[in-house]
Amino acid sequence: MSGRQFVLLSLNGISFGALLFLLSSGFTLIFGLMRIVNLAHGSFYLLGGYVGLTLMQGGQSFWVAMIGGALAIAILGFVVERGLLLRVRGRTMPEVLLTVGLSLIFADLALARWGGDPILLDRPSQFAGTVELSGVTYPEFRLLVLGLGILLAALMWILQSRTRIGAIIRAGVDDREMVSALGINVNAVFTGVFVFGALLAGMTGVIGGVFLSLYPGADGEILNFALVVVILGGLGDLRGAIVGSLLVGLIDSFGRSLTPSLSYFLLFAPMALILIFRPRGLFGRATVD
Amino acid sequence: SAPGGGDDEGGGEEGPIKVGVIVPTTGVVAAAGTDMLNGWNLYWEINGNEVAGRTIETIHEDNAGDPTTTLTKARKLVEQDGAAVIVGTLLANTALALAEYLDPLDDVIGLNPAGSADDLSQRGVVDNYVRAGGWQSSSPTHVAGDWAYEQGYRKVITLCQDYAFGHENCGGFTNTFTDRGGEIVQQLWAPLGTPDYSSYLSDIDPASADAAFVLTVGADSGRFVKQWEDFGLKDNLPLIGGETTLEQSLLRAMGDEAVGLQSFGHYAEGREDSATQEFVDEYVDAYDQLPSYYSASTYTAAQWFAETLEAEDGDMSDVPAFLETLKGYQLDNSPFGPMKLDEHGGTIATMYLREVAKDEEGRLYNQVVEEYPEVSQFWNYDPQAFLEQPVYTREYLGEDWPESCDQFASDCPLEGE
Amino acid sequence: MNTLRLVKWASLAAVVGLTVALPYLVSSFYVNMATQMLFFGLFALSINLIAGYGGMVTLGQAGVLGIAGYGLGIFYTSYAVPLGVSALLAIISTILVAAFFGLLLVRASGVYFLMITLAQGMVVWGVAQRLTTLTGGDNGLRGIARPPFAVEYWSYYYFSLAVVAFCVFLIARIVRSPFGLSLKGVREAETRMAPLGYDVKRIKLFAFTISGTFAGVAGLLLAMYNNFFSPPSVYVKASAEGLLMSILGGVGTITGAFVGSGVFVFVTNYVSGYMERWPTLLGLIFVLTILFTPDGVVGAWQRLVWAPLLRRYGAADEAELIEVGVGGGGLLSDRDLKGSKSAIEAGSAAPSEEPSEQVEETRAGS
Amino acid sequence: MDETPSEQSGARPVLRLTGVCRHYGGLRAVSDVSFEVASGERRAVIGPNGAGKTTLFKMISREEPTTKGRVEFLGRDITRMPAYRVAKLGLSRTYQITRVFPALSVLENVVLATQGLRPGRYQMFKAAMSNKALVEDSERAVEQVGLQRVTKTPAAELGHGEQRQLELGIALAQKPRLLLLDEPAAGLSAVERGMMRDLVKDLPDDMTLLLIEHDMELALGLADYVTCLHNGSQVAQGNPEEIKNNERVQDIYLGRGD
Amino acid sequence: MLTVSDLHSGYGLSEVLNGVTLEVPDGKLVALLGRNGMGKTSLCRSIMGLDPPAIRSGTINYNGTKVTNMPPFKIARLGLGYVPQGRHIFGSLTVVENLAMAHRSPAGSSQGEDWDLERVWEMFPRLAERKANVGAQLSGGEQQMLAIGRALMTNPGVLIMDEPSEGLAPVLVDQLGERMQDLKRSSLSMLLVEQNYSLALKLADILYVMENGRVVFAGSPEELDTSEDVKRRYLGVGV
Ligand SMILES: Nc1ncnc2c1ncn2[C@@H]1O[C@H](COP(=O)(O)OP(=O)(O)OP(=O)(O)O)[C@@H](O)[C@H]1O
Ligand SMILES: Nc1ncnc2c1ncn2[C@@H]1O[C@H](COP(=O)(O)OP(=O)(O)OP(=O)(O)O)[C@@H](O)[C@H]1O
Ligand SMILES: [Mg+2]
Ligand SMILES: [Mg+2]
Repeated sequence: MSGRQFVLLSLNGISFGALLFLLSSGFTLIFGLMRIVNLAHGSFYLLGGYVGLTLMQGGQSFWVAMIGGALAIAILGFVVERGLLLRVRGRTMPEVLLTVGLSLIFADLALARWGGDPILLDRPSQFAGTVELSGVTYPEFRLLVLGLGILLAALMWILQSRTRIGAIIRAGVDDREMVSALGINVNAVFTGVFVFGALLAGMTGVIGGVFLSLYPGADGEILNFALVVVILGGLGDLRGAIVGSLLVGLIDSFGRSLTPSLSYFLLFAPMALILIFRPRGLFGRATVD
Repeated sequence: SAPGGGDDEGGGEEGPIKVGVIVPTTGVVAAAGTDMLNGWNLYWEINGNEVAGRTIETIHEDNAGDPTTTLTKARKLVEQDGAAVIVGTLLANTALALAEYLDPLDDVIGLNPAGSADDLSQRGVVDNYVRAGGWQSSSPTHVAGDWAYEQGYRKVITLCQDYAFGHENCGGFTNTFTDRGGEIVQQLWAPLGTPDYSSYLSDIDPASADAAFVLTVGADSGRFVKQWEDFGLKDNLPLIGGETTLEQSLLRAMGDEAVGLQSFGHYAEGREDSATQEFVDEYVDAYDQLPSYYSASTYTAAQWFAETLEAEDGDMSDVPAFLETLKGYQLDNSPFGPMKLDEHGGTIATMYLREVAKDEEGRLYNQVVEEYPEVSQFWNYDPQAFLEQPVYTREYLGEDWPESCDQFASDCPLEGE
Repeated sequence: MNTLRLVKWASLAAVVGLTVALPYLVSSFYVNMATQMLFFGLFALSINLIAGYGGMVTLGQAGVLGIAGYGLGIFYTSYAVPLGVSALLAIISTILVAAFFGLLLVRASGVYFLMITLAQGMVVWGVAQRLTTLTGGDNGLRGIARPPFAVEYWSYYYFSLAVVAFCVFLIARIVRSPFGLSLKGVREAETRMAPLGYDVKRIKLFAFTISGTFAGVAGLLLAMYNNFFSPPSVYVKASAEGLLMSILGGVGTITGAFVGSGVFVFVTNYVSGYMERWPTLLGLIFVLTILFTPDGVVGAWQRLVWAPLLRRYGAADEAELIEVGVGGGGLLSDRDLKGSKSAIEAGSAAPSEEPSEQVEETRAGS
Repeated sequence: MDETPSEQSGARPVLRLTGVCRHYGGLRAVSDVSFEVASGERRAVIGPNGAGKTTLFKMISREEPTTKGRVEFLGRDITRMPAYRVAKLGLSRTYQITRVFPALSVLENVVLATQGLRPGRYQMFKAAMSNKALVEDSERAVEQVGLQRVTKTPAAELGHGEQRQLELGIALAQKPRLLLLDEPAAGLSAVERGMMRDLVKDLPDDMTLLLIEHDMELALGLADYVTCLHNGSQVAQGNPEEIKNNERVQDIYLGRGD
Repeated sequence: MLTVSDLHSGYGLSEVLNGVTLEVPDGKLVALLGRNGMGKTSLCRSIMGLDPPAIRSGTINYNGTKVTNMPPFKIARLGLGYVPQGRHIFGSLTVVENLAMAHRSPAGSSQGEDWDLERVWEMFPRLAERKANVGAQLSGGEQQMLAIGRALMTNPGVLIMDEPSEGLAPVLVDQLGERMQDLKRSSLSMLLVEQNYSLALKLADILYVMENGRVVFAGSPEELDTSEDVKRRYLGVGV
């Protein structure tokens, strides 16, 4: 492998990893802390992207589209959480299955509204060019995604270590009833977390629309990645999400290049292995479940 | 005695003819499926749905791009609705499933406008499943391989989608290109739904080859084309695209990164012939977008069927006879250009070298650079010898075949070397 | 009370009668739908067996089904082994693969179980896509035959009916057997089982293998029905649909699986012809079921129709049993998968002693 | 005073612990505990909270690995044996924190326990509840702990005290050689406590009993012999009288109040 | 002051509280006794607004606010602290997290000093040694201490304790008794459910005895200790 290729593959892996982190940080929050395997997270991503598309078609900039996509999905998340998930709160399987049902509906409605053509969103004009990095041509936008990933990681780190929220949510998973008997509005906290996760998914959808394009089926594909990230890293762990994202990004990038014929297994084989030898992922803690 | 309720007959001599159209309008390939449905409907809207005194009743069923659903829907159309004709489907695997279902039926006619699997007109012909407006995956790329050599390219990198359609496309290119003496210096395979092409692109060293042959489909195409430019390859390495990498339904979502790229296909919406342009204009009027080859294929299938029916005076009661007429029919003015079938049921049609351009309204379209009329599915090989080879797969791309000139029907390129 | 019994038996007889006479009553289209309902029901039931009774929810069962489907196709079409022998070999392969998958699963539970099965399903799908020479890749395998005595749609219906009925008979016995009870024990309190003398890993392994075997039978029926087998049949979506069917009808019940598959087949075969947005409808049905009748159509029927009837006719005891939901499984009912809700009610922090042990065990094992 | 009864009699002990340790990181939850329990003996294990009593039980029942030392049951080394095999040798236990099968009925809970030790437990073709002998045995155990009125009630719907009774019923149904009871009377009212005492008193003579209990009246009333743990180590043992008067035990455990 | 009047609640079809009336005056310790399954826990849960059991009728008042059918977190914020039967500590949180997340400043102008970690450590030194362990790793008694500490961290005005001495070593039960005396002195009201008769008798200002979802006795410790009949029939003590 040439040096140039190595640099390229690494950059690709890392920037793709950053995109995955943007998505899976919200996923890991919901999945890890609330124990909701939100299989509609991919739909949130795709719908966020489509909302961004509509905004951009209406002449708005990428940035407005990104914020709009995020907010729209936050609202959707609120409705889903309050209207549906709240009714089955605390029952793991109904929660998972409900989100499966929702993902079917969302996918079909998105198809009805936005059609099936794959659509690549325009890059923000400020980051439309390419840069030369040690002899390699590289798109600026990917570096932007990397930056956003780092920013979000820092933000979440502060959020997690400076507030009681994390502990409250984990306590809520252990024994929701008891949390409320301590005077904490556990439903509000859960809704907040869910909405925040949805917001991140919606935002990532718009970014992903530039990075990967939007099309029916993108929801499932990206969800697979998020699942693998969270499982590799360990549930509900921020470090896990960071390391998992990078790892998946790099495995994907180098794996496709080095062993293209195994690319179908690239994602799932390491995941199965990790689960067998470290059933709780790389950073998974011994939690009660 | 065999139990069962009655079918109501939808073919025969008189009364309405029921036609079942199976195309995906949900699922991952819904967009192209919708184009197909539009093309079909457009024909009847323009020409009226009465042919030789018989009304054509269309019943659409969605197969979501899934082979098993295709079977389910075919059963429903034939057994429940009494369809005498089945039109569809889009993806090769669904077309193969449909072929499997149609094979034992002797009173149902299948029209195959888009299922391009080579074997449907080569080693696995199903008599009553007729390519009408359809094509073979490897037909355009046979031309492409030959052309690439003509251009003076000697070393080519191929990057194709890793499934049957991709294998057949790549096989076509590889076979003819290597016959001429070209060399495939690198073969890359990307699975369907590759989110990020950068890994493959970083593998490509522009200095190591004269050109790259690329075949992608669906959403992968958009990502590929964008990244091709992003990683600085557009200006450094000539790209030879396959039909689906730069076809109209995908161009709708692409930008300047696609302009100027060349590809081979059996359809070009920019073809200046009136048959094509009339179709394009009508389609734009009706659906406010340029028609893709998917739209053209069902439009042509409708035309093909209608004209056959006309020729048979509206009589479908003798299915074998009807099939014979159908297969023998020659279209001189389809949106694809002239089109007919060979004795195996393979489409003989014009192939185009196309280049993406932008029209006054800012829409991207494929304009014709070069036409290759009457291209046979066997290229210029001897059909018998060709059929003795396996279908193109990842393992067999025809690189070392043929070995001698007796396996050519005409113009043996081996002699020159 | 007696009238009620009578009604019950009469309706049962009617259902059996209808099932047997079906091909004489309706057209081939509906008979074919019924055939699909049979093997999809068996598939849902196989998921029900581990998910509903064992509390282990799988999202990879279609992968197991696929081993049988592909096995049959490969042996029969590529190696020209006689159909019966091919079917047998296919089932044996399924059992082996299911057992192997099961070995990887014995230490997992809950969400982790779900994830590993998901991964397993994806691997099978990947292999099916990739090993083109064997599986035909994306194009799938064509030319799979039905048994010579069951080629017609109606004879194939009877054939499927016989096979599925036999499997249902077996499953009905299994869930009531000591093994079935142990399986419920694992669902309710996995770590309590070993100290009672049960080898939990063995139970899980058996359960997964047995359920896989039934999924395999469903796979054979599916492949022969279509004369065709291809990757979408083993994709995660197919697994999720199986789960959906078993939940739609009612987890932990046998009739439920068939009611669920019936609704599913009806929507995908019939409704989809009249309604463009049928996937939305399917999703809606699914969501509404989970929200409003967590015990599925069958459960709702029992609670809302049957129990009041019983009560009205003086069988209050039986009615209460239904209302309280004894033995109703309850994957989706008020209790959480691990029974933590009931643990709360019971005034116990039951699971709290477990994790450290599991971690320790894992370390010791690896 | 350091001699346990079994050592005196010379009979083969049912349970023998030799230098048993359990460490969690730096914490020595149990350290170097050795004793023998003779057949039919009723021994109480007492000690302050966090002394390591429950941990000791878990090592004996093999739910927790032993860091160091050796556990012998009926003359066999079970230190590395899987829990389910130990159970089959004749060891049952109850839990300090109730662990029953919530969605199963009381009877099913007990049947699960009864069939767990029988050869047909993985058998698949006969209905579990149609095995007369099994069900009758189970019903007897249910009666023994006084739950006959609620045999069909799901365990989740029992009150706390009833769940404690069920917990005991599950263990008794297995007719073990060695029964480990972890705070069986916790949460029981005086009446139920009395019933519990009678029940334990009436257990067959050859059933060996190891009991953790903080109710001293109950524990000392039932036990022939007492081991006291503190910070994981044995600090005293002797018959109930000796223990009651042991200053160290009073200091760390009993308190001066009573 | 906490008052419960004519409360009916039940699970599903069965009713387990058949008209309970009870009062916890300010600064008093009220003990609630009764055999297993008589509805003591159900009463506590009803007061805290926890469902099940569902309240069918009757009212619960705290300091003049009607709390019946309020969500539990609002009830708790009014100043009701709860030590549930069976501990219910958060298994995946460390001891410190268990306590810290529960901390709330006293509602209104409070009596006594604010509860914080230091005060809990002082009360249960054993917990201080296990600070960094997660709840699931604690012994039964340690969990019980944590449950009590956690309820105190909410700085309640009235503390509802459902069998807090369960699983505690005798010496700790004594200490707990002393601490409750202290708390009473700091004018915290308490509702104590107990099986330990002598402890209840020693601490309580007022005693209630429940039988089958009804209050069958209410009175002072002296009155109860002299009603042999009540003791024998409903408590089984002194038999
Ligand atoms: N998994 C674990 N990790 C770390 N420490 C643990 C673990 N399990 C138990 N401990 C600690 O080991 C000590 C002994 O616990 P154990 O449960 O044996 O006490 P015990 O004697 O039964 O006390 P109690 O009377 O309160 O039930 C406790 O301090 C406990 O915190
Ligand atoms: N979740 C439940 N579902 C149905 N019935 C229940 C439930 N919880 C308790 N019960 C019933 O309610 C009655 C009262 O139970 P409760 O727990 O309130 O009693 P208690 O007085 O607290 O008993 P203990 O001293 O054992 O804790 C019992 O008969 C019990 O069977
Ligand atoms: Mg203990
Ligand atoms: Mg209670």
